[in-house]
Amino acid sequence: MDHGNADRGAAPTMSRRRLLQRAAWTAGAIATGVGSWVIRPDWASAAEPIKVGIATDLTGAIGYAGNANANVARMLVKDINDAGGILGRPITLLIEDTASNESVAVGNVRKLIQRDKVDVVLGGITSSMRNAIKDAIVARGKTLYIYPELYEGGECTPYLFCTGPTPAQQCDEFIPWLIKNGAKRFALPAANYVWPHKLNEYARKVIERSGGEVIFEEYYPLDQVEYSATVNKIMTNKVDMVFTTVISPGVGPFFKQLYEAGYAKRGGKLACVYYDEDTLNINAPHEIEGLASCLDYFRAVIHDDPASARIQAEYDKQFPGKILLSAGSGATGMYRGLKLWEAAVKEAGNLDRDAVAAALDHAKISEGPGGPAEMVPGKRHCKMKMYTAVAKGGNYDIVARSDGLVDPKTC
Amino acid sequence: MALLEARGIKKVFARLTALNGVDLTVAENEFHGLIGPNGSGKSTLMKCIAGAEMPTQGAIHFAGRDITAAPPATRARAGLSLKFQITSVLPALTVYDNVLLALQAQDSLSSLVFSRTRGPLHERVLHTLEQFRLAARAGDPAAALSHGQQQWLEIAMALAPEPRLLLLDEPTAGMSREERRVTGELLIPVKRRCSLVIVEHDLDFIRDICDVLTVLDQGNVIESGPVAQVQSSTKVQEVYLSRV
Amino acid sequence: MADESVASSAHRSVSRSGRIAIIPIVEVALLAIFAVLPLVLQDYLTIFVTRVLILALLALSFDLVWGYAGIMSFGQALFFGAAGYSVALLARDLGITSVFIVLPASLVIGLLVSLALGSFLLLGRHPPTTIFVALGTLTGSYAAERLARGWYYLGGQNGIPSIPTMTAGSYELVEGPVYYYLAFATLVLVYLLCRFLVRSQFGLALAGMREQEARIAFFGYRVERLKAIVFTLAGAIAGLAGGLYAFHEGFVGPNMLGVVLSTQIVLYALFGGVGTLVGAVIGVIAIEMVSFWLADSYQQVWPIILGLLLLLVILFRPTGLIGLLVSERERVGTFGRRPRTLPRADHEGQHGPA
Amino acid sequence: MESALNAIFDVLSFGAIIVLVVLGLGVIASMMGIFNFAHGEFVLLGAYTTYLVHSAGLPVWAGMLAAPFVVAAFGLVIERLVIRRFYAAPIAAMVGTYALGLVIRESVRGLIGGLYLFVPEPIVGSLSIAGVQVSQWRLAIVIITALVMVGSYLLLTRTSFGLRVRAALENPSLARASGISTSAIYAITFAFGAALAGLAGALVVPVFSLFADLGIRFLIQGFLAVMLGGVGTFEGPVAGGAAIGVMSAALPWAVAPVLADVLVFVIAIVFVKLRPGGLIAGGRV
Repeated sequence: MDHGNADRGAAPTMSRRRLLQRAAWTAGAIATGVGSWVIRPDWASAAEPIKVGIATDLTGAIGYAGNANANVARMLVKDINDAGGILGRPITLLIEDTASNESVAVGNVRKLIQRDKVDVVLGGITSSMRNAIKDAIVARGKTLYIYPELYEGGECTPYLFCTGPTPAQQCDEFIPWLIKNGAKRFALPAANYVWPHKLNEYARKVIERSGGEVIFEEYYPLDQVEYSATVNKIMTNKVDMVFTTVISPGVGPFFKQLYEAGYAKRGGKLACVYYDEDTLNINAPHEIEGLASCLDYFRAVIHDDPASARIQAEYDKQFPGKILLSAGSGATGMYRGLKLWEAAVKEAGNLDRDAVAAALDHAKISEGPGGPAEMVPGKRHCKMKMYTAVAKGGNYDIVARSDGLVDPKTC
Repeated sequence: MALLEARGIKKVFARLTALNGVDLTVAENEFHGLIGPNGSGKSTLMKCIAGAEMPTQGAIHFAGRDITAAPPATRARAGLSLKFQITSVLPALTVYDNVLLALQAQDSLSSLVFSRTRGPLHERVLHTLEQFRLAARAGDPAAALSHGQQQWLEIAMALAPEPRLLLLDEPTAGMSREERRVTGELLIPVKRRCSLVIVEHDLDFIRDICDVLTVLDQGNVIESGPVAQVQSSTKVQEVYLSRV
Repeated sequence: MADESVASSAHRSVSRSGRIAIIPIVEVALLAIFAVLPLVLQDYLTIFVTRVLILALLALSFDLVWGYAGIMSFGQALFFGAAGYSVALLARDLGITSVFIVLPASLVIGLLVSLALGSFLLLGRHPPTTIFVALGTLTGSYAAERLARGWYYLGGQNGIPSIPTMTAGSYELVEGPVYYYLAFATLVLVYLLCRFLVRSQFGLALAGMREQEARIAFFGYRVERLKAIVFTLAGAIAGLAGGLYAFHEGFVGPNMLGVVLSTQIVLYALFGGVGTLVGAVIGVIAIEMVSFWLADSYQQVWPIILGLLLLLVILFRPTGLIGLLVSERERVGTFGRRPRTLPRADHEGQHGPA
Repeated sequence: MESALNAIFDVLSFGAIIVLVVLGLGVIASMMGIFNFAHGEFVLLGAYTTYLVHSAGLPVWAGMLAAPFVVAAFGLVIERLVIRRFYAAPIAAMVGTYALGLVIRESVRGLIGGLYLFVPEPIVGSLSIAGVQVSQWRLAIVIITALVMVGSYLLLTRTSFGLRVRAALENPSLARASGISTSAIYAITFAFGAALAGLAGALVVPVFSLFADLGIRFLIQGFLAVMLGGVGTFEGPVAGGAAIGVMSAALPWAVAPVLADVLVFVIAIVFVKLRPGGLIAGGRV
């Protein structure tokens, strides 16, 4: 989910390099502790190590998402190194903090490219972050870049591969399911940045095609915490499905005000395509009872996919604590990105950018969180299984699954 | 026509009437003393004339122009200069720079930026410093001067732009007897060049240098005229005996 | 080029020699170090230092308004960001990337925006209090940031990415040593301009305004006009820095306009020591360098250390780092060049002025 | 009709929240001349105290009672160590307290791991008055804010302690001459302002949930409210806070929310420019 540049307008953000940067003490999540950003393979080998760069928000408002990405990268690199590395060469993992601030991020990414000379960069969560660092990596840095987060689609830069869900994957089966389950009059309250604008544009087409009706579509500053006007518009217009992309810190107060206005009591339903395990604890369970979401992975998927169960177990063992393996944070996209890249390097046989990019263009992986994934040739986006889940008593139940791999339909 | 004409000046602060319709006339080259017990409105009147305060009622004309509501900068450029009651020299700047600051005030912006008048004014600064016996302290920061010397510096600064009317608010406050005497001497040559309105408690200091006196009491003028006439007026003695 | 104070020339009886001026030495030292730095540093470090130089330019603009004119402005980032956004739009929509258009354009935009905000805040019947100007500029910067976040044409939350490389004719000024020297030359040029200004008689007027604003109006200074002029000049410098920054980083975002950068610049300048020009530059260099090394390993703790450091400086060392080296007397400085030939005072009689 | 009533209540409740947050800031800024940039962080500390008490298993309202006292104690320590040195330098106070706010904000962000944490409200659910669905907790906030305002006003104007406080703040030298220990009064007044901030943080955390930038979120609005209302009196910031709160909540009804958001600040600063004394002039600016 493109959380938008999480530095709330009102809440000034500060870049790490800058004077006032924000820090998130991830409670015990990162086993390697604060200092060691470079994780070298524990076996010395004659072959020169392959260098993988991760640029993600370890600090700042969405530190919890960035750290999930970093954890997945650590877990996978350890597995790959334990299995003998790629092409007989060990992998060195270099993690840099993008600190929810583009100016800092650009500086740090340059470090990965020019100082560490990494072979690939994975990372960036918000779209504003991707926009800021993609030039430094792909154009000026001449390096491969994999963007793991769900986003608005349309990123068609060569050598830039996206492994997170697109609006098509999150709406094509999800909205018809909502309408089949009684949704008719839709409201689209949204945070005012590019992901909600593009997602709503796509969702509106699917809603109208499937027989639904959009009553109103409205955009708010990212840190607006007062939604009385919106709630009133929902109640007076008899809206029965609030399909929202408002993000924190606004989403908590919005759902609370909606609940207190009696929306749920009169049968109104909620849908939010970035809601996952991370966002469950923003509201009291009764305030978001029945909220539907559609992502490439939920914890509940471990009951019907053994591979997902194994991956989730391994993650929980290595990283107990508040930083979860969730789809909304891009952690599952990071898993797919790294594995697809590994397959591509094995097929290409070397680390040359063009060879790896050509192999990555049609790479496939048989297992991952939420099931297998395949790159769509020529589109630099990837097909994956999608799951529709509904919040019940503070947890998610899977209520529908895509029968095959859903096409990203972008670029 | 008089240099300064203040007519019907009224000044009310919330419930306190500081000035209750005061008239004041100052002729060219006239040394005009303003006396009266504490709280009689002397300083308020000075501030209204200088532009530090706006009168609630009444009009002030200076050299024929109505300056009742003019901002201080316009009044200064019209030739009116003020020395505050509390010394406000610039402590961190040198004595020399303090005087230069006053002298260059009305130069054009471009001449300031390119320091064109720095050279020509140097002469006048030295002359002013000598006139006020501060030449020896030119390079010292103003803060290093004695209290009396700071008062002289401030008078020098007020006189530097060669005003037509100088307003002096208790120039000898806090001065020693000797310093008062010297201040009196310093002011004598000023008479040739500009007129003076001076607020002062030291009556014999006033008597020495002023030609005309105006006595204020609780915001009203009770006597105004040549020094001799005012001195002999019974009303003035009555006020001074009962109030002071 | 040390200017000994006027007195020692005006009057021998009070000799002031023997006190070497420290600030010029610091200035020359910094000039020398930063002139050769790119030859020594790796590329990505050169790029990092280029950013520091651009921020130093922004800190200079704050030092002018607060250190010299007594205007507490929390809005310098507003002019920095406004110019950055404007040149980014010029590049995106009109394809203009020539340095000969971009830099003057960013200067002019910084000037216009600060003129508008300056005249609104500073001019008018009631002379504004320092607090009002501080809050006015803070609100201006805050409102601009929220407008940028909300305005879709400006890229909203994402800002404007992928700004093409700046060009000079057909030559591309790519980041690295080339862009470093462009930023370095601009900083030195602007620094010298400011130095000339604050040491002129205009500088004396500013010093007077800073110390006794109400008093100097009675000498005839139009204080509001002086403030507006300095505020606008500083706004132009901030704009210039914004233009340089936009093309160096390759993108602009709401962060460039916001309250955080504005306040950060204030803290940089106070840390280095306001009212001395070189103090602001030192403040930026010191904090950015320490932040670069420290943040790598203590990156969660770093902002807290920084907050404490700044609080201590503000509490116990209001004249900043430069205050440690330089006497108060030199900090205030001298004004206007000393007249070359001096009339020998009293005993040799007065002959023509210099 | 029903939606009009609803609108009025919502605008009133958000206005009350802003007044509650601004009250402490107003007391300190308008009566002591200190513009405390760390005020937002005092609100945050109040919210964090309530969260800690709640997550320790105690009932939430206990946390809400404890918050003002904890933050008042903290305010007292800060006043003695830092604020005391800023009384003569309002600008240094601004920048110094900003640095202080940074330290507090980053520490709390570190402790809560940068997450958005939920705190339940003591009175759950909503009731309908004249057909309007009204959140009980927001109604409680409106009532508590009114009580706190009246209480503070009476404390300051009707009690001898209040008299001494106003004397000390209005004319410190005179007060000292008549035997009032102004430094103690200053410390108590600052702590009282901090307590109000702590209470505000505790009451609003169930509405907005706990996150590190909760405090700074209201900083600019708080200062505008103080300037709008007029510095120097107690009623000034209350009026200013109410105006900002009502505008922030009402404007989205009329104008696109994004525009409304910027409009609030522009209207406020233009008003302060035209009427520097603020709504309730008379205090010293």
